[in-house]
Amino acid sequence: MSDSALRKTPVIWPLIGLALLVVLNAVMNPAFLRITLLGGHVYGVPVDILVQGSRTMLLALGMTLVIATGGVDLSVGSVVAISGAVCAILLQGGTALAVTLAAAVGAGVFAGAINGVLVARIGIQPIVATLILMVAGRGIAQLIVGGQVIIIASPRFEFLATGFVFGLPFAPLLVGLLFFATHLFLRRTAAGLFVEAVGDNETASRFAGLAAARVKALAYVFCGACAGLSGALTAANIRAADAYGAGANAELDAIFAVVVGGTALTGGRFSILGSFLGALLIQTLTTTMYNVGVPPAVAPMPKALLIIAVSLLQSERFRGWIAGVRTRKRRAIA
Amino acid sequence: MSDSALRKTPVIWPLIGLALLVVLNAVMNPAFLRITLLGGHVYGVPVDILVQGSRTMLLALGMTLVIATGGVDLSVGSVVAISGAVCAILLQGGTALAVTLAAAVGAGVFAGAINGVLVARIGIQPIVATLILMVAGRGIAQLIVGGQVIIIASPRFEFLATGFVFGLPFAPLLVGLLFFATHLFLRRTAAGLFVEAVGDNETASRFAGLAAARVKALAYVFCGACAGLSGALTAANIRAADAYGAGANAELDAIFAVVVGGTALTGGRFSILGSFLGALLIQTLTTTMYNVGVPPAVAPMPKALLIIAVSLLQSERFRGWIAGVRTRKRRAIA
Amino acid sequence: RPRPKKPLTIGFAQTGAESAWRTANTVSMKSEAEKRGIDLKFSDGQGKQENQIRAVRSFITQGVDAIVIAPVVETGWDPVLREARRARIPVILTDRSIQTSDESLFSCFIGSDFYEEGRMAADWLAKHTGGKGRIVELQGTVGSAPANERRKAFAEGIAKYPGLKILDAQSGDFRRANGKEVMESLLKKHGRTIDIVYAHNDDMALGAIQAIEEAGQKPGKDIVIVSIDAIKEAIQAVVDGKINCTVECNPLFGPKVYDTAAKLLAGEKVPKKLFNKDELFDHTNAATVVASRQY
Amino acid sequence: MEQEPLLQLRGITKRFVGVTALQDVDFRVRAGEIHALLGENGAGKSTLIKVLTGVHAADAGVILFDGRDIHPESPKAAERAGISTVYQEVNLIPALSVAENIALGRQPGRFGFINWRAMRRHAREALSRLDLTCDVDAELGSLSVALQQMVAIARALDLRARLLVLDEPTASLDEKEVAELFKVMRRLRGDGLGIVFVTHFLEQVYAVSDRMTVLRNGQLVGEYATTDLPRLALVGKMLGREVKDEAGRQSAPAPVVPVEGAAAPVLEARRLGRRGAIQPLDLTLRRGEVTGLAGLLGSGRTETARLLFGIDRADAGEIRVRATPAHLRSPRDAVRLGLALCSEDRKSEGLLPNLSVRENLILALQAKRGAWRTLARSDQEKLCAHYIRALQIKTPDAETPIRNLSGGNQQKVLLARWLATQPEAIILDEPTRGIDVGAKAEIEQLIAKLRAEGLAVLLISSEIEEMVRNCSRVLVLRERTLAGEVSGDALTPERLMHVMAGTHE
Ligand SMILES: Nc1ncnc2c1ncn2[C@@H]1O[C@H](COP(=O)(O)OP(=O)(O)OP(=O)(O)O)[C@@H](O)[C@H]1O
Ligand SMILES: Nc1ncnc2c1ncn2[C@@H]1O[C@H](COP(=O)(O)OP(=O)(O)OP(=O)(O)O)[C@@H](O)[C@H]1O
Ligand SMILES: [Mg+2]
Ligand SMILES: [Mg+2]
Repeated sequence: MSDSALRKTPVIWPLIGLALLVVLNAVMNPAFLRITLLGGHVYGVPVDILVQGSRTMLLALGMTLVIATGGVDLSVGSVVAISGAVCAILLQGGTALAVTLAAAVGAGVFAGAINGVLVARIGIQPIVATLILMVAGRGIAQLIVGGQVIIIASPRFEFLATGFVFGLPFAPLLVGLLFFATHLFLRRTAAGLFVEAVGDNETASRFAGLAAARVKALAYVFCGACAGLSGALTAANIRAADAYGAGANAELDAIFAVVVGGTALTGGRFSILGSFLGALLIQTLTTTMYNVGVPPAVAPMPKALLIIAVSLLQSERFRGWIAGVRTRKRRAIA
Repeated sequence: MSDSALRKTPVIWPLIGLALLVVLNAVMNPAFLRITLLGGHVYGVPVDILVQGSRTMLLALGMTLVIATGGVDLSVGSVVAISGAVCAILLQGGTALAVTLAAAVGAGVFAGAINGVLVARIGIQPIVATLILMVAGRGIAQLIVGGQVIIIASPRFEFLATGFVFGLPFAPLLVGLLFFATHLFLRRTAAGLFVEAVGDNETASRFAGLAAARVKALAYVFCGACAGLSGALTAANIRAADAYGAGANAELDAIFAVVVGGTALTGGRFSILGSFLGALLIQTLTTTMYNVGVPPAVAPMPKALLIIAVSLLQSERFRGWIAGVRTRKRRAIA
Repeated sequence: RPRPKKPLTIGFAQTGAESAWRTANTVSMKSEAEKRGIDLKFSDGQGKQENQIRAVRSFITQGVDAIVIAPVVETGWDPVLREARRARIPVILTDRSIQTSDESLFSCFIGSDFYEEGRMAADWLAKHTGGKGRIVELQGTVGSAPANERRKAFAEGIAKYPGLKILDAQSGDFRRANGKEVMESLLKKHGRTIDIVYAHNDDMALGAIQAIEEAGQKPGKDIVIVSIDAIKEAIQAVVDGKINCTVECNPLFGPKVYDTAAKLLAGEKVPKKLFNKDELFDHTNAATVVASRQY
Repeated sequence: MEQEPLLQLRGITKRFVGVTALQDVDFRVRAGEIHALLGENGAGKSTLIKVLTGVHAADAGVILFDGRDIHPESPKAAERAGISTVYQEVNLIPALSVAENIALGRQPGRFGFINWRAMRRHAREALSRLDLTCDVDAELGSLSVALQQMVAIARALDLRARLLVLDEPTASLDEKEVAELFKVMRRLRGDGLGIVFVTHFLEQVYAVSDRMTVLRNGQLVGEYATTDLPRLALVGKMLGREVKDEAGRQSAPAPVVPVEGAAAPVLEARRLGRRGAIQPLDLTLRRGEVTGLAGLLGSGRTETARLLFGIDRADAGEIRVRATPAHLRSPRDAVRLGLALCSEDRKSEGLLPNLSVRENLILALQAKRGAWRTLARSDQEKLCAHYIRALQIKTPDAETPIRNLSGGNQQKVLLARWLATQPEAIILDEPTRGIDVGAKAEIEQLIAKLRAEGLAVLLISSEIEEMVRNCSRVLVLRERTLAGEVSGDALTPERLMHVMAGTHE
């Protein structure tokens, strides 16, 4: 990432939000931060947050690129369901783990390719184009599993979501690695620039010699791949493919994470690190609500409030306005 | 509406879709088009479509303006629930019908004002700003009714949704009238122009002396008002306020209707008539699935396919591509 | 017994296909119809009442012998039910009842008694824990009828036992993943003080079991687990000793519905409210049913 | 005859992050005068205008209009006060029709009723005042940049304003349109309007203005009567140094002489055409030659450029690059073959507004190399430093978002974008649009240098003098058809005008 202050700014707000939440939790329940060793691996609320959050992080990773190109992918939740269904059916049939995982990611890539073609080649508006798979995808997943919740009995598969290496949880490690690799790829090569360019002004990028349509399509494919892997993690986590419930509303969380992380829905500049923090923030909030004991009926409120707060802080106009009020006050006093 | 051909084009595709569906239905079930008189009022499938569709049409009406300004309002479904809850509580308390309706619309206006301020004044991205009320609004509705489904026992209120005047169904008449009035207002005054200008290029509109923020905010307020009235209709239709289920997924249908009606999600040019037809098309499709007996597992597919088909036909690139293929073929033959 | 000359035609307006329970319910209705030679007109409402109303209207026009509805929502049925009455077609409601000012609009309701299920769970607990223990409750989707009833019944059921205390309650949305996630947090929050988990459905309970195991505790032993639905997987868990008790919420409505329809058409009187029989499975009886369980 | 000024700005200061765009600037305009506002790119002209019309709030200073302290909070407020503005970039609504754009914001009342027919008539009248006939129902975005500019001017003239502000209205206009505009400006001056006029064309300044104010680096240099300040002195004031010739050049431009190996064609078009856009035409760009493409507004110059660069698909003829047939399906293909096109529509086809100067500058080169062969960051910075120096791009640093640069400096970055790809043939569509005199001379010198190094250049410019100065050969388009070629001694402004207008026979 560039060292310019501009790029770093968006990361500040989710970081502050995260810090506030951690303090709140630690005050409400001092055990919150306690990490112990249990059966040779780390154990504690922060570990849970990372493990549970890893699936949303993965979705946010793909979504970041799609949003950076000026689009949005509403179908990720359905792709999670499809990919989970594929995993379950294949594992049930005794397919090797590697093949299964490849198939899961492959299903995501396929879905992403459909979205990419619809958006980038045919020019359908992203919300509409991806809504189609969002709506139809869950039906497809249900067809794959025949309307059943299919139980997965493969410890090695389960390891993906709940395993530990060197005492550390595997899923967050994997996801963290993917974030890092993506970040390196995007910023060390020109790919990140291309994505931002296409998102900022597609026509101008095309005129400058970029294959803008290809860049956009690839963003959807990447997003699909992430969703596919996230689907495998989801299935591994509950040891079952739940075509009806898996990934429900996941697209909202992913979009929230990206937006809270400072990437604008209008496209252009993006922040991979921001999306990571955004997803972490959202998961921490969810866990906080359990920890603090917010009654289930009002549970959606804090999330809404958090998102509005971060969005407000990120809005230049709002900051300017606040600054203006302060100056005016100071002036009035003087 | 101006007479320019450009404006009329988008209406063609939903019209064609509608015609195809009607033909399909009539072939599958000749009784489809039969309208009889029953107890002094019209009765038949087309009547049902209009009555059932009226609530989505109303949402699509408000949504059209919001989308035309380049935004989107995801909170309409929750506003429907809130407004229904308000109606039920007030009617239960013996409030007069007129006051109740005013309160329902007022609740919508209030919700719209919140969205409007967040989007237009503070500059939060529409998807995020309205998502907040979408998530929190249903909770509010549940607080209003205390988590219960409240039965409404007011025949006059019920009349809104299920009554007939001169043998014709009241709800579609009312909604039709509102569409017509809105259309007249927008096209006979400069309001429509303002909306399109702001949606197409906000900065330029501001530079051209428009109060761009106000135009945007008012679009959300209008959308909220429509959602409020739609909520009253919904409650009247089922004679109860169902905070949990009322208006669920209604925002999707409204957005679909607007997009299918030819208004781009990027803002700018809009078509009120198109949205009307879009909503009608979606309702007809739903009814068709019953009539034709589509198996449950593939039920979401036809809608998705329809939307993609209309979107494809509206995409210039796709039409150009088709035309290109045809020309090439012709050349190959020659 | 006297067989009707023409096979019966019955219209069934199903809610949708949102869960395994619903799928089992649909399958039961369909296969039982096939078995009995009934011509079943099936319609999937996709979670929308207007779709169901439309389906019912089309059943009326097609002149079916009886109509079965699994209503999506409780209200708003009066107009279409009046039309059915005008056409003299008996209507059976299943799964969920409706709210109406005129109870004569439908012939009878056959359902699962969510309240009874919650009460059975509470009773079992009271009996098997000696009326003592700290409970965490995994609630269903906020605002939904089963969640409301099962919460109320359970609370009322344990009220008589001051030793049974609800420590914490969170919604797991009826989903396995959420059940697991909530349980993980609650385990950390309450440490080893949790004695009992009461889950509004098996999916959440199964998720919670995973969380408990990952926390190094033994579900069914260290923590008593009670849940509702009795899907096959949960009964297996009872056999394995990981769930202590699961109260059935039987989706196999087919036989009862068609029996009732036949009675109605034969002019017999049937009670207004019928409950599909729900059993309770714990270590005493789970092993005997698990093999034959279809869903 | 000293009268109370219509507009008076006193002590205006405007700071942006890292830049002081205006520092304690005074500015006065009297009723009934045309006042030229002059200065180099980035001097602060547009910023001053935006402060005056309520787009930006000044950090300090007062704005007196008609003796009253107005404090315009928005363009709307300024317009209400009687100030009508054409901003530097085409700033209207592309999706609306011409008539709607002209009517926008000036309907009776706020939500008063519209008479669509009257609106169209009105638009036609407004356009005819500029001697312009165009379909008022056409979507504005479908018009060429120049036409859009004319519509914007027509709209501004249409308001019942007391002060008219025109920020580089003539940047993409032809002589004919400029003449029409001046006619109208003079008439309005006669009606007692005050007019602020920003331009980089000095002859226009002397042709039409009464007084002028010169800014340099955000500071006021002075206010002069046009007749008091000769051109050479004016240029000196703008640049802040003594200059020897009018364009601010330190030396004369390199003479146009063919270089060694000039014969080799780089880009050839044979019977290249596209239905509805351009009639089939032949065109050859050779190494070491600057070819001009001239024509009146809407004659199809830009369309030709788009065909040559693969933006639009040709439906007739072929393109050869270095004697090999090339199938250009997109600009990407063209870029990879060593072509470059600097578009006339800076805003929608050039800028990536939120990306930095550096990213904007290296984009085409990086696209040419592909995502994998990434330019090292240090090379990128070197490249930027080089072009910022070579083209005198005024920017705080290479990491500034390009939207914060002044119009002329943005144009220079885009030019640098294409030069950085080291193309073999470059199409420059109005490359000096909005560029100040000094920089224009630099760019002309650069073109000469590139030509000398063997580059093939196709220059499109509405400034005939510029064409004659730089080209050895000019192709003329008329009504989307190649109408002739002028070269050698015949290449004079007069001759060129005749061919363009079709009156040369
Ligand atoms: N929004 C902004 N943010 C930061 N800097 C800005 C902004 N707008 C203008 N500037 C800076 O202010 C200075 C003056 O710019 P301005 O646009 O007024 O120049 P100008 O005289 O109109 O130049 P040109 O002839 O190129 O149009 C420039 O250095 C520019 O980079
Ligand atoms: N995308 C488009 N859709 C419709 N008409 C267009 C489009 N682009 C250009 N035109 C029209 O085609 C004609 C030729 O335009 P072009 O831009 O090639 O002219 P030009 O010679 O470059 O003139 P200018 O000086 O205006 O740039 C103009 O009348 C223009 O309005
Ligand atoms: Mg300027
Ligand atoms: Mg041009």
